Amino acid sequence: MDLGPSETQQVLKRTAREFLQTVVNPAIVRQMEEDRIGFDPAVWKQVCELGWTGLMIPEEYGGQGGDVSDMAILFEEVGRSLLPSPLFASGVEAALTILALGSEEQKRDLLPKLASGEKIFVVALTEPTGTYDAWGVETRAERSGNGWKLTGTKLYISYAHVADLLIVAARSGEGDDAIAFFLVDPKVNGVKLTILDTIGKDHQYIVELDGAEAEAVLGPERGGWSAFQDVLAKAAVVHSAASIGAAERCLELAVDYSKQRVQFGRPIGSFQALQHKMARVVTEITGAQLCVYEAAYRLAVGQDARLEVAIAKAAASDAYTNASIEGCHIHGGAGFIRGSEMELYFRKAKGAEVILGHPRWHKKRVTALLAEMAQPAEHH
Amino acid sequence: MDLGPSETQQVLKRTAREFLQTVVNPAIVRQMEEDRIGFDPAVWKQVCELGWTGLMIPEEYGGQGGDVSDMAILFEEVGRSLLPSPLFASGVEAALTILALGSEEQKRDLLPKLASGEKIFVVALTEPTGTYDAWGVETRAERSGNGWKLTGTKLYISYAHVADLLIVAARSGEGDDAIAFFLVDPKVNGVKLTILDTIGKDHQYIVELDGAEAEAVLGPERGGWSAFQDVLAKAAVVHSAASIGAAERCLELAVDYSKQRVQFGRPIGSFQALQHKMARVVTEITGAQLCVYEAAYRLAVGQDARLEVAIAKAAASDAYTNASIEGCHIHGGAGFIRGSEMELYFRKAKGAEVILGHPRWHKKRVTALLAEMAQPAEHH
Amino acid sequence: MDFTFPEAAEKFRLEVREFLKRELTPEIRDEYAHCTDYPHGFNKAFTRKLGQKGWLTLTWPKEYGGMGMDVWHRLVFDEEMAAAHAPVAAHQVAANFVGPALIHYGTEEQKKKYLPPIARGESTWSVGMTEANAGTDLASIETRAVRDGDEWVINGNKMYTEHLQDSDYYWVLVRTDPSAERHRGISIMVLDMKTPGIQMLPLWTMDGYRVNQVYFEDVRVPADAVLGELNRGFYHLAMTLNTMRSAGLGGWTETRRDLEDLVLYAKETKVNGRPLIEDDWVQNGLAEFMIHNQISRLLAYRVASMLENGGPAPDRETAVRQVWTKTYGQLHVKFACDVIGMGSQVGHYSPKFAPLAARWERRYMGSIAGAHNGGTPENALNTVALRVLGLPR
Amino acid sequence: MDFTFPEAAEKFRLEVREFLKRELTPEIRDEYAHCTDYPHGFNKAFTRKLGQKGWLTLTWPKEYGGMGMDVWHRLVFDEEMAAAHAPVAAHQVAANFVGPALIHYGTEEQKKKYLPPIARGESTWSVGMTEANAGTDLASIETRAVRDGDEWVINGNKMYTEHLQDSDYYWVLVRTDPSAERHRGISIMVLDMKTPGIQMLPLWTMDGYRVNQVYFEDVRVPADAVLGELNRGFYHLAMTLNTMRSAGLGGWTETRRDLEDLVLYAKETKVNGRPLIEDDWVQNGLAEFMIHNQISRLLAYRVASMLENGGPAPDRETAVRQVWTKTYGQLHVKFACDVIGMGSQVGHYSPKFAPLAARWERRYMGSIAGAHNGGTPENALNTVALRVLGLPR
Repeated sequence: MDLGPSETQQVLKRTAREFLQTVVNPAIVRQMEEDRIGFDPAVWKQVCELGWTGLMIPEEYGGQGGDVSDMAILFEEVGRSLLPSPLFASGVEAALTILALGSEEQKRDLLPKLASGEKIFVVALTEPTGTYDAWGVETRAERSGNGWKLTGTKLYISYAHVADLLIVAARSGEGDDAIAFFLVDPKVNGVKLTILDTIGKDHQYIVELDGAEAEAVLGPERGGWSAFQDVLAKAAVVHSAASIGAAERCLELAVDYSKQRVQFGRPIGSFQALQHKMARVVTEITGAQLCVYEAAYRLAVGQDARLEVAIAKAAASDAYTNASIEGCHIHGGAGFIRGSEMELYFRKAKGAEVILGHPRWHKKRVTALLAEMAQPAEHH
Repeated sequence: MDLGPSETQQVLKRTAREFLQTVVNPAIVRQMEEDRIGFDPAVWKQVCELGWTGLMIPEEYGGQGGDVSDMAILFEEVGRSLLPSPLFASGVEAALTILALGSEEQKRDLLPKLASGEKIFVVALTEPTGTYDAWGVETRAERSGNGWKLTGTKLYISYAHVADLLIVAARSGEGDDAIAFFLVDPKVNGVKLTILDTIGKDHQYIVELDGAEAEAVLGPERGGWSAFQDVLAKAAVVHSAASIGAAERCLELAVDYSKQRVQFGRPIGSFQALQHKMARVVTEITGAQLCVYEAAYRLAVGQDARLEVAIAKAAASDAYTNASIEGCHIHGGAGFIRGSEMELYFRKAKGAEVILGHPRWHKKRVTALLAEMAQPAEHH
Repeated sequence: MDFTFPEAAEKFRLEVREFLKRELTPEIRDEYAHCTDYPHGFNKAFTRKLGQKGWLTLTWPKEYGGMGMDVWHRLVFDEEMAAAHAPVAAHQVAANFVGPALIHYGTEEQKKKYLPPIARGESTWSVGMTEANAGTDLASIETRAVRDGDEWVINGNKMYTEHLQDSDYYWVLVRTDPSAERHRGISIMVLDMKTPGIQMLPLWTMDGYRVNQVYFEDVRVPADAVLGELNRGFYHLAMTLNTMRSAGLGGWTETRRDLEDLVLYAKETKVNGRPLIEDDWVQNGLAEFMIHNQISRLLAYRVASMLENGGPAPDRETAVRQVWTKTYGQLHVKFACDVIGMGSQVGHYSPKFAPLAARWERRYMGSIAGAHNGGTPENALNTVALRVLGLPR
Repeated sequence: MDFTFPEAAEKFRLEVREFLKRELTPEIRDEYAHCTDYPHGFNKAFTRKLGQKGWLTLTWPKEYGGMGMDVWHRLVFDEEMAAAHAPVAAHQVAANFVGPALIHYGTEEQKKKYLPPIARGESTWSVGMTEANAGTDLASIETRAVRDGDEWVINGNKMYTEHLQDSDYYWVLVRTDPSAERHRGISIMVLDMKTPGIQMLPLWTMDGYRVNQVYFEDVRVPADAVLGELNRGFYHLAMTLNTMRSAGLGGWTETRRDLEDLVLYAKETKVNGRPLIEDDWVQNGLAEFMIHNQISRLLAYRVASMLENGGPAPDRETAVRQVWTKTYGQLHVKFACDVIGMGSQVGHYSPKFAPLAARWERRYMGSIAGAHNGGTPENALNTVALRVLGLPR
């Protein structure tokens, strides 16, 4: 039991940090917020060449054969750097979805393109209700000849505008079982993309489907939803790892600033009230990070991780939110002016909090699982 | 608009403080916790002579003709002193109940005895479910000849052991309307009193009724429950005022201790973390006190005060709980050793929190009232 | 014990409400909601209308353009303005901070010159206190004014000044005696914004309003630019800060409106068929929001009642009110965002998908600045600890 | 990345569980739940049984009566003991604090004399650090030992010493060089409790356990009563405190049991016909309780893994674990009481009306002491701020 990254993972982490320091900084992040594409294609090419897109894809499909715990370690650094790119959308969400649902043929076809970065795939799941529960999938799929036509609105779809293929969750009837995942070329008739104005300016899109034709169903026509739960779990853990990395950066910024900034003749970091704020932040981050690692570990080795995943996402989101809020407070004026590094993290934290399940939603799951497990102890 | 005690009320408050300082102190409170009767009959006699039992009773029934805001001001001092006595049970709860429900004849009979202190009356409402909602009244009243027989368990009944008469809420059928208030002599067959072990050691009793015969119904046989709501409201506000007084004392103890106690060469009150704790406590108390005053004022002048009462009880209980917890923390070892003044307040605060509706319960009411009132604004 | 407004004030409330209904056009309101440069709307024409009514300076003495009315009228006016989301940036600083301070320590000449235009809503002021290296530690400001014949020559900088780009006058704190101990040797000066040498660099806050970084390069002002006593500025300032801290007494109504809208939202929004408001945590959070708002209201009334009785603003209530504003405000913004969930990240350029017109997205971004405006949350807690509780330094 | 115990440790877990099932009689468990003098049960016979198995000192070197096993065995043992509510007061201080410290700085003679009886579960120790005027500021202790020929003569006092009334030895911090600067000149001594001149005055904590006020009046001890180096006691102490702070690694299991029982209670208790657990705030609070407990568990494992790898207990994790324990513990006790509601005030003498056997009533009363045992919550936060984050003093 070591509870931390293996030696190989430590190398991955170190390499990632070094690379990211050369290609991204707060000014670039801010520039990309206003950019139409939202990321630097040259950097994206390097990211793909480093094998990050294919990190979790088995070697037989052109990937690196790593697991979700490797990806989590990598995303601590990605989250820390705020790298703008479709890596999470394509390399995590889409890759996991294709792996979990695709037929052998689909995997052979799609995964190598995704891994090499030749293509970008994007999953379109959430809708205006913003939930990750099955009832939130209201987009309808109707048979049309041999194929399907989709109608509905998908919301919060990151980097949909650069997707070569959308993987759209839609239902052909009542019940969770009637949800399937459809491959849709975003350029066909009946697909309309509009950028969503978000606090994180992170290129989420509104995807309006008006009888858009699907190329195919990814995997089975029924039962996809239950297999997809594993995708949500793994994606949530990877995103939680990104939150940990970002939260660590917030803490660093706060600590550094508080050591330099002098007020009333003393560095503000010597005031006990601020010291305790930062002490609480490091406490929360340290705890949440271990939760994320445990969830990643259990998912990687195939153990039941429902409880651990819910705990990880809730703890990591809360830790990041608090780290960003306290970080801004400690920066005072320098924390709420556009252009400050701190302000970036504050805004991005909100997106990280709500994606893949709000902490509130995961906490409900924690208790539901506890209630399921709770049995009177034998010696009571 | 002055938002504070009137000049007369200030006199009442000052007199009360002076009197209480002479008759009660922490050692006496502690002694009375272990005492079978639980209060000093000689002090009780003085309390009655001061007119406190009859403060809210109209002069025509032998009282002082004051209102609930007078009683609230008085109870700030009573709460602060932790005076052990049946004043709240008899002078507030029973007095209000008889005033609200009793027939003219019953008032003429009972109120003068209560006001003079000749008799002690106690309301027995709550049961093991601990709720103040109508569904919590499960004690059954059954007709028996011309009278009624009561069966059920009443819990948390303060000073039931010294009551000359119990006023017992019981139901003769389904629905809130079927709840009535019965006058029961605690010495009749079928009434069993057992002391309840409570954290505040404040002489609450278990009252087991096994076909106990009622002397009469207080007021109407039907509809008493709805009239009783005003009793609950006023009693909650008076008890909240007591919490404010006690919370102020917790704060004083903490401030005094922190000025004297030296650690690392400085009084601990100079450490910012403790300063901020105390600053938060005074903030909460100041806010809650105004809420209590406003609720008392509205009840006194007969305005709708449902929202204000719920806010007052929630805010006052929370303020007292926090003041007692932080006070103990600031006292360190001196805060958790039996015999310390701080420890007394910590334990009593728990009883004050749960009586007459837990803050959680009152907060539910606040939102229910808000939801009832909320209307789309005209210029939205 | 009394919790009601005097009858005259309640009557005045109807008059104000009637006026706002008529004059606060949808255009002005829209400007308020979406304007990107000002947090509270800036409309000179509207301000002038209020000035014509005498409502900007209800409690001022009549000789300086005031109405000589009681504090309750002022409070009623503030409540109605805030509840209606009426623009105030064009007059707020002048009428509520600078004016009262000038009445206190200005020369008769200065009062005659500056006060009546403020009362008429015709002059806009900004206040410059903090600097890059000063923060809330105002005794450490570095901007200097050096006497040169009949004039003062100012060099230095100021940070985070609101709407200076539209102001006529700039009230600034400058060091006039660098040899004195840090609290002494500071003076207050007024700068006509037409004076050469004042440079502005705009900055924007996270939630999109403009604050200015200001640089003074050999800015020459006449000798009578000094307000109050020379080198006693820091002590005059205490008075100004006190006025600031007991101002905004009507602001709770804006929050109440936010809360009421949130209650409606929670009633109307369903999660898997069930209204949000049936969730216990939503109920609990809304109640705590309401309780805190109620306390803000009562603390405001309490401060007003003390002021009306001729006393200074009471230390305890004034200080405690700062703590409420600065520490609990953030909690409720976070709570509202939690209630809204995924949609709380959506801004007002996507109106279809932005719940409650993206108000909480903007409030979330404004919550940091909100807590730091006029002092940090820690400053507020320190004040309570040291001044109200008398704890040792 | 690995989160599993070594196989041998898991096997050992079954052995411990089997043993506890057999030996932990209902009488002993009852004593644990209701005993009024000890927070964690005191049973010398039971402790001796554990000593016979060698389980008190699993990780000690064999030469001093230890088993020479890895940290995971120790952790497994602690987890099972805490989960079973087994009594530990008769050996805990000796085996977990005094022993490891002695191994570190004791003379060979002292080790030979004191360690084996501890390992056998035959000697009970108490620790005396704080004093009436010292609190957590241990460098300011006033108890003095003065050399007199071959002996030391001790005068002074100690506060809040647990189970001293049943101890064989008393480990105390005394000042041996009053002329030295406050951190220097302090030594550690061991007092045989049979030595004349030691007076005890019992105090009881709110939740009913006994702590002693101790007075020394010309207590004479031999020269070899000094443990470690003379006048270096404060530096040795740091080591002892570190051991203390990385001890109790299995304690999270007791809290997990509390939580599980609370979940059951919330499932089974109905409010107006509806199970408590359907309330959203109950769900949320239980989840946060679980999350914090999970983190306690993981931090314990992390500290253990660093210790196993031969390093000292890691600063960050150890310090952070203190913050968790001291600041969040109280929150969950309050939450549990809120869930229980009116019944949370009922004590165990009214068993019929005391939910969950009045556990939370007692925990509520113990929550203050719990947070202050071995340092205040503020101390824990200071340590993180200064030592982990390197913030300036």
